[in-house]
Amino acid sequence: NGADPTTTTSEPPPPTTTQPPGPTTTGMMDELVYDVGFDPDTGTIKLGALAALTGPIPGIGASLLNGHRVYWESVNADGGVAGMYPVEVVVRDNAYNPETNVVVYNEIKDEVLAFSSAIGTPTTASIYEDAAGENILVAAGSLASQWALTDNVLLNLGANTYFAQFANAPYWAMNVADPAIITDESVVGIIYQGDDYGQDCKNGYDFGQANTGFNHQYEATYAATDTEFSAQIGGAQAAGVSVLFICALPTALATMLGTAAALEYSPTVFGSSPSYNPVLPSALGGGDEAAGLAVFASFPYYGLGAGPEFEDDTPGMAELRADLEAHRDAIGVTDEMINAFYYFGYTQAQTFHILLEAAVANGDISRAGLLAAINLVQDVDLGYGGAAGGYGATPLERIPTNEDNIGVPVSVTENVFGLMDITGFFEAPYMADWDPAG
Amino acid sequence: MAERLLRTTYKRDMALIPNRVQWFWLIVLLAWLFYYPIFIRGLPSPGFWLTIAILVLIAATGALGLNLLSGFAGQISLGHVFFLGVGAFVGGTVNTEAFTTLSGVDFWGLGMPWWVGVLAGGAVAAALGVIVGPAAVRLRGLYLSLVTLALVFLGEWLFTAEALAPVTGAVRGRRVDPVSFDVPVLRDYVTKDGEALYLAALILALVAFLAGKNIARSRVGRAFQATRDRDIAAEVIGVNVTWAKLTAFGVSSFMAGAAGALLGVFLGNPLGSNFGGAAGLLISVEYIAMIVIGGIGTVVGAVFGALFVVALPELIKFASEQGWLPFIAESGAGTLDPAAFSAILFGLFIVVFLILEPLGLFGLWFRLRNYWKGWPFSY
Amino acid sequence: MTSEVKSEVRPEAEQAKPVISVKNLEVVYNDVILVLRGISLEVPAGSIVALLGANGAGKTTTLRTISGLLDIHEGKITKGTIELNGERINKADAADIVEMGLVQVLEGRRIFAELTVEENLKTGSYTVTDRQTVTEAHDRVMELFPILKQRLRSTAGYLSGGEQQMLAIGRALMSDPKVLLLDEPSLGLAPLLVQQIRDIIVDINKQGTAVLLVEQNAAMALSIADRGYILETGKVVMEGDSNRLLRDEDVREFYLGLHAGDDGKRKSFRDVKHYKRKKRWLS
Amino acid sequence: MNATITPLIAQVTDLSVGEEIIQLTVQGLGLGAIYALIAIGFVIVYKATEVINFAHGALMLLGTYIVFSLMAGVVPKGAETPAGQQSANFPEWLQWWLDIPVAPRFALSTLVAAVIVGLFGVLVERSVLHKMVGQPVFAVVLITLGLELAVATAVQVIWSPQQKVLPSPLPPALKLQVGNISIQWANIWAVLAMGVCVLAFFAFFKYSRFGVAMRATAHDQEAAMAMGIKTTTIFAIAWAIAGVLAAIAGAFYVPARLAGFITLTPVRFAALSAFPAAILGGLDSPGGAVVGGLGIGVAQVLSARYLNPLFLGLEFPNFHLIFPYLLMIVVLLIRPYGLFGTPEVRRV
Amino acid sequence: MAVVSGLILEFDDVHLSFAGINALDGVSFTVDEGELFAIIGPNGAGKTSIFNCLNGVYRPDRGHIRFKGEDIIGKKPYKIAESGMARTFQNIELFGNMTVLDNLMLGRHHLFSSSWLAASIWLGKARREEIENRRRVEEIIDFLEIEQYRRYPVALLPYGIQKRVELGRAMAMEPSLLLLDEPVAGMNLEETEDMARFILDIREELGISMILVDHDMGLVMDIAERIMVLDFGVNIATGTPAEIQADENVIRAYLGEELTA
Ligand SMILES: Nc1ncnc2c1ncn2[C@@H]1O[C@H](COP(=O)(O)OP(=O)(O)OP(=O)(O)O)[C@@H](O)[C@H]1O
Ligand SMILES: Nc1ncnc2c1ncn2[C@@H]1O[C@H](COP(=O)(O)OP(=O)(O)OP(=O)(O)O)[C@@H](O)[C@H]1O
Ligand SMILES: [Mg+2]
Ligand SMILES: [Mg+2]
Repeated sequence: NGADPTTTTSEPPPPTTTQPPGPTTTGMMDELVYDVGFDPDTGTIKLGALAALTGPIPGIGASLLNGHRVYWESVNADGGVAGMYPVEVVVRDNAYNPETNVVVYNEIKDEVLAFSSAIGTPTTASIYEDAAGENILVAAGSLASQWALTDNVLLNLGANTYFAQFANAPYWAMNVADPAIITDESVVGIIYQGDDYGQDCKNGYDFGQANTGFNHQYEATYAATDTEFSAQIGGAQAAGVSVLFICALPTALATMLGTAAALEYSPTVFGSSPSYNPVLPSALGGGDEAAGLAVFASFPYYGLGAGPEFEDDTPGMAELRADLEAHRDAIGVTDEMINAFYYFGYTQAQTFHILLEAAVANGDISRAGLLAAINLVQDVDLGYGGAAGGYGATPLERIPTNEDNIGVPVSVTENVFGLMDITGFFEAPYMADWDPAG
Repeated sequence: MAERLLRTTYKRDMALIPNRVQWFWLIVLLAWLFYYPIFIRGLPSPGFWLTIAILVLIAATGALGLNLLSGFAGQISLGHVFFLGVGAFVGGTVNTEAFTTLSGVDFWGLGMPWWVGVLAGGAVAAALGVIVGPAAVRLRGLYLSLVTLALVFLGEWLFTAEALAPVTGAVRGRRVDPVSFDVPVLRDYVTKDGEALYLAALILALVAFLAGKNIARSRVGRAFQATRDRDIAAEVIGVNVTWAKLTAFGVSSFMAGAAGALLGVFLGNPLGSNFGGAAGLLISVEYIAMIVIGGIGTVVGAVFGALFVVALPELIKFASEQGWLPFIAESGAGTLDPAAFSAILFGLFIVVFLILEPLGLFGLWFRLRNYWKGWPFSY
Repeated sequence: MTSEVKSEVRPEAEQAKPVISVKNLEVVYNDVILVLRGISLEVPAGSIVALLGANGAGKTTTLRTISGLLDIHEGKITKGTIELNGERINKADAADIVEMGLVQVLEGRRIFAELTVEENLKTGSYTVTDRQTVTEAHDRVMELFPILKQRLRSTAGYLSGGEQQMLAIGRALMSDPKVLLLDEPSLGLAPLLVQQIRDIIVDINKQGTAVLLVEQNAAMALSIADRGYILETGKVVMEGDSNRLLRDEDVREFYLGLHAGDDGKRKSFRDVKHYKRKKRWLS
Repeated sequence: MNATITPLIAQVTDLSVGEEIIQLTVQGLGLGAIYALIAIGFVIVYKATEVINFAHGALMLLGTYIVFSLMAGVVPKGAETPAGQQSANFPEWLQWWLDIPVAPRFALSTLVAAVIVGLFGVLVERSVLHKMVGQPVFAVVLITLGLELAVATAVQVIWSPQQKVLPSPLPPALKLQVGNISIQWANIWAVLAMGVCVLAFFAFFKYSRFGVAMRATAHDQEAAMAMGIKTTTIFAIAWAIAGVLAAIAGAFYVPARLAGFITLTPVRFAALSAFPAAILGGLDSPGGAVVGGLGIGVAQVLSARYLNPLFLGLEFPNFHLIFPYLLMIVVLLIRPYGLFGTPEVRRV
Repeated sequence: MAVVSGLILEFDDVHLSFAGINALDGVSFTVDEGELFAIIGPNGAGKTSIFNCLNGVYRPDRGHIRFKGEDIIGKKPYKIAESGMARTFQNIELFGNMTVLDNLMLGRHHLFSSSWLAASIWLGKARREEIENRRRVEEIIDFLEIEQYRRYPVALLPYGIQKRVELGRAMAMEPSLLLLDEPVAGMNLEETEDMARFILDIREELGISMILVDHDMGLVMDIAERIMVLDFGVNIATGTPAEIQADENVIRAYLGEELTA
């Protein structure tokens, strides 16, 4: 979009597949087409990462970035993409602020091939149109389903959108769980954060409701800065809600559940990711994790979009653990950085890596070539035990996965990601009907 | 040279640029400002230098407005960001064609030229600025400031409300089209959207600066200052203080709204939460920082301040990311990485600077200028 | 109306050791504006000393320097010494100087407008820990300014100009000072009250308090002072026994408005033509 | 991977409307107590300097993390800082501290943090604000803002930005049942802490000579100095008290408002949310801060419960966010200096 | 406008009180066209309060104030200023950061008619007005002999000059009634003489009516035509300077024995 200085006005990008505009490719691979972000002498591919290292979410930002870096470090340890093109990640802090994001994006966009990580929905929204104008691929550090509709913003194949989390869960609760959690007698409600994140959850919830017909009775919003939820929780209680969907951030979730427990109100709770956090039980228990887990169990609590467990013996997790051990010291990963956001950053890089490999195999790592490679990547299995994800040719096919998985809280000593997956990846039959464009 | 010392008519004496030397420097400065986008094409990271410059110009426009309100009329407002937001959404609606998103959300739009959007953003913001009227008339000092703080939250609430989605896009924000100049002469000058936005922001900032200067030196500016310093005495000598306050809010909101319209373009997808809540409050506070650091109650001060507050943190960050500043951990290490280091440094910079120069950059500039004026006989 | 009060001055005061002794004082504001150019003056124990001079001569600056309030005005002592009871106080903190018994009544009232009259008086006794002293001082102030007694609970800022001046003086008296610096105490006071203030100063002085008095009302000041100094643009241009000053022709003309040729009578303002005159001591 | 937990049907208690209002009011008072604690911190600095202290949130943050360190037994080491109690890294010779039972340890930790942050306040005053005596108020306000940025980021660097858990004797589910009304102990203690602070505050002003001196200093520093008031001492005292209050507010904020879960941002910006409380009561009135804080807390909760659904129906969600501000504006239009603030003297 | 012949101001049975204090307790007086009327009285008698009532800063509880035949109670201060009443203040109320020129131009604020929009463009009428008013301001500056201070921020000027600038600002308002609240307080003899000269010249040359409040009995007795004495908000005497000087009540309440001796 126009904010950004080097957007060529409306003309289509120059073709790059036939003749590279830069110095002719020499050295490594004669037929490789490239334009920006590739150094033919060293074979290095430069990628950008827009991280949130100050501002409101520096903790999340650091975890995500470190997962990302560890992955590329391990790729480089094997020689790089296709075993021969090492990757260099240029990191900039956007402070989770759209304005700053535009600045740092512009600072490095002329030197990188693409952005393999760009944290946040509002921040990514501020750059994706400019990026589209320049054929720059952006991997969004965001689970908003809206990105399914864009050509050049990539969702993470290793995670589920908020929409999918809330759209699938009712089906599981009614038809798969035994005994059923949502029945005809159940009164269902939702409390969600009043922003784009909450809205995505709410849309998923509505879609699930329309397809399963559960008895929706209650809806309340809260603001990200709220610290008191007795009104929302009390409202649900007064409405007789027995199954409550919550789309929140960890602090708010903990406070809501604490309030509910104090009010002796214990609906079954479904929480979106990242509502849950592995240290929440400890917090709710005043430092005593067991007590906190008991509180969670008393509802009970189901965490959506749970993802795999850290100790899963899937090939994906085995690799994640191995890479972590091999490279954590070089990158500086501390124990407390290892969490779901670390996993997100790691899988985001992994998703991106698959694309790069496809582009190299296709002989074109120009920006346009990379974009085109999206269509080459279908039915990819990242190896975490879920169904294959992938991208399609049209925006509507670019929903990497419509699946969900659900977990329940366990001790962080059992699983540093905190949720024990109880469903595996699953997809409600009606998800195939979902059309994000209408 | 005699001309430089003696002014023979009041007209000449009251002119904005009273002598040729000043004209000369002004023209040099203007030429440089217009040449800037071409100049930076040759630098590494031209995009960075251009975006920073755009942000500074937009901020300077907003700060000029706030300076008239807070610096001249003494009404310290924390609600400035609200008017930026109004400008962003109104301006965006006016200068973008109506469209429907892929997910089927309809947006209003008029598809007018950018400057119409800027004027419309300013006008609507000015109209809303006057709603602060009753509070401004009754309240004083920090009490008024903290009431204007309500605008920050009111703004977030309104901008993100689903009911206003055709304009604001509610929680997801709205798309705003780039600025364009349909002038063949400028084809080689404006080669990118960013350069077009730079030109627009420069024109707006120059107009705002001129208007700010004129207001400051006219009866309106005098009335503002009288209202600020001694409102009862001002009223007794014939200044309608209520009028002065409302005018100040109107003018300042207008400038904020106009700046906001271009900020909307800059952001591409302005979002309600950018202009409200904690994030919005920080922006408001940044604007206050601009006018205080620049030198409160001086027109150029606002521009200096915008430069300092907007560009300095980015430059510090730029420097530390380029590895020019030593002893820093790598990005994301969760300790003293470039990002955290820049933030601490910028915070301390404000502290130290204001201790040394409580009157802000203008005070510094004033002293330097006097020094050079007297050179070589300074002191 | 000249010098009948003079005779009350105790002769030993002339010989007494100075409580305040300022030597060759030079003061600069903002590092550039030289305001005092080597002033020397003494306030002997138990005496009243008047400091006269045109506007901008540096009288207030002199008082500020003595009471340690120069810093806050970006002023600096560049030369000279100030001694209080023989102790050098060039660098002393204003609050410590007050503890040493020297209190200044600031120019322009400077009451705490938002506090009540009573609270203002309380600030005056901030340094006094002895309750007895406070009560006595309070009673004395109430006696001196009965109108303040009626206004104890009023917000000081709403007092009339003269009432505020009374409060400023009363506030300074609350700490029972040993040395009192008064900067234009009669400003804005009704004639009757100026007489009362004059009597109060004499009264306080009799109780042993040394007074350094800055006044535009030269007649009043010299009528009670033992000594006088005349300051012009940062320099002492004349000093001496107040009787001597009262006889000086220039002082009579420029400070008292009495002209040599007019039988010592004041000329009507209607008859004074608007012209610039030259002072003899400057030429 | 199979479901091991049998879902329950929620226990829906039947509170009458009246009881529900009482219940929500109780919760609102808990929220308001924290607002009040923070607002008093603003009031004290304002009273002495007429400056709004934007660094208050950073002081709170510092206090919170010190309490965390003491409670979790964690010596901060930047990115190496362990996240919670499980990984305490206190040295051997300090182990006895961790053996103290949680409740007294929490009280002691709060005390220690209060002292440290109080001293930090003095340090800040001495090293920075001291030099601003007599300078324009807004320059000083901005300095506090610069300090906020520096201190808060330094805390992030020292303790690392990752989330932490504050072990406390006040987990959110712990409550006192009075009839049908549940009262969370965290709220009870927040109210008590606030009450104690306010009483101490009043006593301090009543029985020491600093009360009047503080207001005098704020109004006219030179005149105050001429009265023998050591204005620097006054400022230092004000900042010390502000630091102490910030630490206490921080210690209670986390268990009472964040369910014991610490991340930087909510604590850092908590102070901002107390602005309406401070101003509603009158910027220079500690009593006003209490009334304002409690009033706003209750208003916010009740509006969230009863007005939000209305506005949500109109597609204007989260009405409770602006309700305190609307309340504040209405009060100020009627009483321009808040409920108990001192009107500025204006006359010619 | 029904102008009562010869009277510019009627102050009729005005009462004003503040929380238990009767600042004005039924004060009445009139001022003739072109007259120099003085009000004296002890501190706190209510002199400044009379000015504040005239200006519309205070609103009397009871009574009438007619200025040029028009009742002005309840009118906004700036409206009253527009109708031709100007004032100096007991505590200088100049705008310290602004230059002498700007302070004087401010006095002429109500004589402008261009809008803020015109001002921001500085074209046409706005500019013409600025220049024309500047001309008049320069005349006043010449008259008061403050040319050399023209561009100084007033806060930097000596006290005596500030008092003069304030007089200049009041003159700039083109008033028909000038209120002077202690114009020579805190001035030395020389400055007092100058100020007296200016006051007399203004009256002679421009014929402006004036009300003078001061505690400098020399000045008041020398230049006032009629004097009213106020004590505790009550008018205790009105008359010529000679009559007032001889009045027993006045001596007791205000003058003291010495001055008359
Ligand atoms: N803070 C300051 N900074 C710069 N110059 C100052 C400052 N204070 C006073 N001056 C200058 O110093 C000179 C002496 O001022 P001072 O106030 O001591 O005079 P004064 O004799 O008390 O006069 P007045 O009779 O008007 O009170 C004046 O020219 C004044 O302009
Ligand atoms: N706004 C106000 N609020 C309360 N009391 C006031 C107010 N204005 C004046 N007063 C009181 O009214 C009385 C008259 O005050 P005023 O200022 O008119 O006196 P004055 O005659 O001008 O005295 P001075 O010669 O000392 O200036 C005083 O007692 C004063 O305290
Ligand atoms: Mg003086
Ligand atoms: Mg008066």
